[in-house]
Amino acid sequence: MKGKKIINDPERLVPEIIEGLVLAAGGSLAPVPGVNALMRTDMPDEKVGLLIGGGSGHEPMYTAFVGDGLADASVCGNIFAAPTPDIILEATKAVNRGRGVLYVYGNYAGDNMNFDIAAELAAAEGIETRTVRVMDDVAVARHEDRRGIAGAFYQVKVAGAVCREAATLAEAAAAVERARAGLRSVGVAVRAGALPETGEPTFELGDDEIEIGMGAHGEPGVERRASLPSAEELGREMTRLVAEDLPYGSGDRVALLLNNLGASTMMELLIVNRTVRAALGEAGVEVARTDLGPYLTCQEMAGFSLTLMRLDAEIERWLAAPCASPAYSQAG
Amino acid sequence: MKGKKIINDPERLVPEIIEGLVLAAGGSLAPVPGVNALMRTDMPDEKVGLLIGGGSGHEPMYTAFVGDGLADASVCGNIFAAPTPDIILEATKAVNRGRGVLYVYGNYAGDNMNFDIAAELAAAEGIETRTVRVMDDVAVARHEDRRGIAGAFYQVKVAGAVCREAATLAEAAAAVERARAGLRSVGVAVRAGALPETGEPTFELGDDEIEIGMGAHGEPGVERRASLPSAEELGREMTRLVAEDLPYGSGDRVALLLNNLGASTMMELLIVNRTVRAALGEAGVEVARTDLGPYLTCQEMAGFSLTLMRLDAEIERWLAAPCASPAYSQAG
Amino acid sequence: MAGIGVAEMKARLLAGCDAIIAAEERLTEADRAVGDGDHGLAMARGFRAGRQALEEKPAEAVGDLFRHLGMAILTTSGGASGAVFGTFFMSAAKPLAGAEATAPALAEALRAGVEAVQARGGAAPGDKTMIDAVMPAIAAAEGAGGAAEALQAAAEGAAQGAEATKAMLAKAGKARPLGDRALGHVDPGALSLSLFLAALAEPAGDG
Amino acid sequence: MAGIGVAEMKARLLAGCDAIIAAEERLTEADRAVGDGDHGLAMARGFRAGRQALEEKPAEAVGDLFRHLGMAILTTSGGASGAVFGTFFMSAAKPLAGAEATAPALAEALRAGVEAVQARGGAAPGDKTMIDAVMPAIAAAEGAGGAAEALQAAAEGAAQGAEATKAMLAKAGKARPLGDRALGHVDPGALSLSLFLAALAEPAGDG
Ligand SMILES: Nc1ncnc2c1ncn2[C@@H]1O[C@H](COP(=O)(O)OP(=O)(O)O)[C@@H](O)[C@H]1O
Ligand SMILES: Nc1ncnc2c1ncn2[C@@H]1O[C@H](COP(=O)(O)OP(=O)(O)O)[C@@H](O)[C@H]1O
Ligand SMILES: [Mg+2]
Ligand SMILES: [Mg+2]
Ligand SMILES: [Mg+2]
Ligand SMILES: [Mg+2]
Repeated sequence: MKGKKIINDPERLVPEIIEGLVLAAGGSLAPVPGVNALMRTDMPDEKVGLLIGGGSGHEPMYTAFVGDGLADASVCGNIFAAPTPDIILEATKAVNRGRGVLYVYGNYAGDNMNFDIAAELAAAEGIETRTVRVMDDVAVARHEDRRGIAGAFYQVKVAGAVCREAATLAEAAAAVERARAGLRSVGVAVRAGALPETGEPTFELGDDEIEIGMGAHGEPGVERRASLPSAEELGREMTRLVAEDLPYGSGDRVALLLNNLGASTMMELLIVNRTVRAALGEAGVEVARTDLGPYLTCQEMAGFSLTLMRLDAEIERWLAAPCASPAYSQAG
Repeated sequence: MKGKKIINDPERLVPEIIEGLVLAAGGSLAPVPGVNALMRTDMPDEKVGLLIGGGSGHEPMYTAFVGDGLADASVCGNIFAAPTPDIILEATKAVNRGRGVLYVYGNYAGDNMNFDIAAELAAAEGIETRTVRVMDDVAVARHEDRRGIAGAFYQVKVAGAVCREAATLAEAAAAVERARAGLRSVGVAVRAGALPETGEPTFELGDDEIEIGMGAHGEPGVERRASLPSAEELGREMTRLVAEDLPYGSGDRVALLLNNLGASTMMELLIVNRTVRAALGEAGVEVARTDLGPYLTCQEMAGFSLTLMRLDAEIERWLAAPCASPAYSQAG
Repeated sequence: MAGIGVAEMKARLLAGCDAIIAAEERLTEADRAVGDGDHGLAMARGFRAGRQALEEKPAEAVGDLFRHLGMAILTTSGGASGAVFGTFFMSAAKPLAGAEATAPALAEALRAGVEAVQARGGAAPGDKTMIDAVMPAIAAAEGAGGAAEALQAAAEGAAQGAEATKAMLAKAGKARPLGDRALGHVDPGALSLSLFLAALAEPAGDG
Repeated sequence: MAGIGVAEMKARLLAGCDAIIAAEERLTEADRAVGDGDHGLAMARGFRAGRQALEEKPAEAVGDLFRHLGMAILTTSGGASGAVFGTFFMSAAKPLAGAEATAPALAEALRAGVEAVQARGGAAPGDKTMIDAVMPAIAAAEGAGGAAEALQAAAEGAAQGAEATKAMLAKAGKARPLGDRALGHVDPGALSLSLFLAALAEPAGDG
């Protein structure tokens, strides 16, 4: 089905997204001059910088998670395309306060290469950077190839809290890596979204088919099914895929994120949540907090993803730390 | 296009929504025993009660806006169908703390009649109730016929703050009425959502058509267009429809809500926000806060609605007051 | 000029429920044209519960049957139709206090029902609601001699009344803002009422 | 065994850009089969900017042209292809420091480009990327006498290399997790590279 989107010039999607977001943020965000990036206006003087970003079209991720207790800036590539090194470099310079800048972004070839080039350019200008990629998608077997999907929310949340209190960049990076070690997700696609520039669906899926494990750009997953199973069957299968991967087991305390990939309803996510909780409960996994809604979307793709993050007292404190951004705010 | 939803038994959608939400709320919400309703678990002893609700299928509205600083309970009708009087009565009894209960819900024939019957039954049991219906939809000409759409968020937010501090039910109702007087919205439909029980779209809309003013259940609006205009044209038109109605004008300070009706993208809403802000700016209307996201959906309908609420110092304080619920939380 | 007793009325009401349940899709279609497309769902839900209540609950007077039916609809249908049809049947129960329903009592019941609906929802005749099917049903029933004949006449009146809603602009319910786009479409609630009365008018088998 | 001068190389590179721009839809289609369906968009965006840079920026050496093209792609394409093709052309510039490009220098340039891409992205030959189109292009160019002949040979090698990616399992980029579902589909970046080299091999008109 062709896309039908309320937009203006398809060539100017990203600057218009940034403009609209800066306006909506009511003074707390500002564009980084000259490039498709934005940053907080209340950046403290002494702080490890946190820069996030990736291709656009997944809003609110990454661009709307900028603010106190979250990222200091985000860089916006074109739709589904990693940002270019010049943008990343400018944003890096904008948030560097002498303590270096931590990069958190999804593990995709394009993002990796562009951020790496920017990191080298930053190093040439004397700015230290460290990178902790989001790589939570268990649908990819080889660990170093794992894509970054909605688990990005927890990783960015932790990184935001960590960079607020860390004395050094190395300390911050190590803390985020530690939290990331317990982060796993899997998605399921029910219907394709469309590229806003062309109106074409990003992938082909039969009217009745679904694909478990499909990535946030429609990258293939682990299992295509000829028909839509019940919420219970699907919820159990997705919980199993995630839980067996780490594995999460009896006595584990976790944060649970049910992410709407775009056009699914909160109704469906709530119905799935019953089953996820039942399955986790049977496995002895305790859910300490639940987040449910659109965190990382794929245009109007229908489907959802399930994320678990293993908690310890420190990670739980980072997740619970106060933050404020257009996409997510939390009291102290 | 047929719906394709991740559900179980279509007859059990509502109890499963409630179950999933109670689990996601992590102890802050509990079902009202025996009926499709839920309430906060931390309800104070002395307080004017606030009960909200309506047909299900619009999640997060109303059911997920329950918690401290918002509603004390919500009642859940079947999909797009007003809740029955017995449910409303049980929930009324559950949140009555001797100071009576304020009802806030959308102005639809079904909701009005069912809540009115419940109010009479409550009165027979000695419980005082007052009603302030949401009636923000300017697409309906006659004022008393106006439907309640996403402006419900601001009205519930104000009512939550008001009922937290009001000494009497009458005082609370009067305050919410005063805020409601400055509340206006209009929606636009780009694609229909489907009824989860049947999979059938709730209305017919051509592949290229849109309908300005369409209601949250697909009730007809003010203008059907043969093709999708640009975000700028549409944003200007919708701003005009809302702004001219009250009217909002130079020197007014407002809250602005851009509500995703379901399957639209945050990208689109942000792009529209540019135009809305430009148009309001030209009219001399100052935007004090912006809320943007899925607040009142209509299953996977594509489109959005625009809401303005005129502020004064008191209303702004109510909107800014702290609150916590699965759908919306805000620090103090 | 025989009246209709409890057993026969129960059989007729069950047939009425079955007619609504069987018409679910047609009613939903009608609501898709002028409302939010859930009328069939709500009615089938309500009348299924009504069917069960009729079968399970004791009834001494004919009115008890109407009360059971109305209460079941009121607490299960939801939406406008739940309140409207629930109120309608519960209020129609009052003039039917005896063990037999006579023709005048049946006309009186229809009137009591529609008056309660008007008081509850504020709609007037001509607003394109089920009221517009009830009004001609009352008028037709009032002239009838026997109870069965009254039901027959009411069914005919309701059918004409429902048909006539096609020419009306909606002023109540979810079709209200449709304006002249509702023209040519039957009101779903009026259609329901007429289908129900048509089944009610059929002489009951050996139920 | 004539080399290719700055003016002629500029004309050939412009033709290469035009070929990519013209193939936008085909490239996007290819990426829809194995990736996220944006390759044509990204390439057209990058090579349009590259076209403009070639036309506007001064070039003394042939390598300057490659550097302008690469820098424009790197800062406008985005995605994997922006980094890959940007790095490729910028690194290919180094062996082309003179005012004329000879056959050995051109082969050397392709090699420098692909080595930088490998260092950057960690992909190896056989991973189903544009590298698999460059490798046979280098081998073919190395045997050539003149520069034009080298480009001709490179184009043929790249075309065969791109074709050969159909039989490969993806190991890098967004097609990586496809596993054997990528079989039978050409790698979009390899296709781009081969289309670009094919246009580069055409003798320039009087540009
Ligand atoms: N105020 C009213 N008085 C009488 N009948 C009404 C009124 N409002 C609605 N109705 C009836 O209810 C029907 C719609 O029922 P339904 O679709 O089940 O409820 P909803 O409108 O809540 O979706 C209308 O066709 C109309 O006959
Ligand atoms: N690590 C890599 N090394 C070389 N080429 C690569 C690498 N990763 C991706 N590519 C090339 O990039 C192409 C995809 O480009 P494109 O679709 O524009 O980017 P993205 O994958 O970010 O959407 C692939 O077909 C492949 O040829
Ligand atoms: Mg891409
Ligand atoms: Mg309804
Ligand atoms: Mg209806
Ligand atoms: Mg791609």
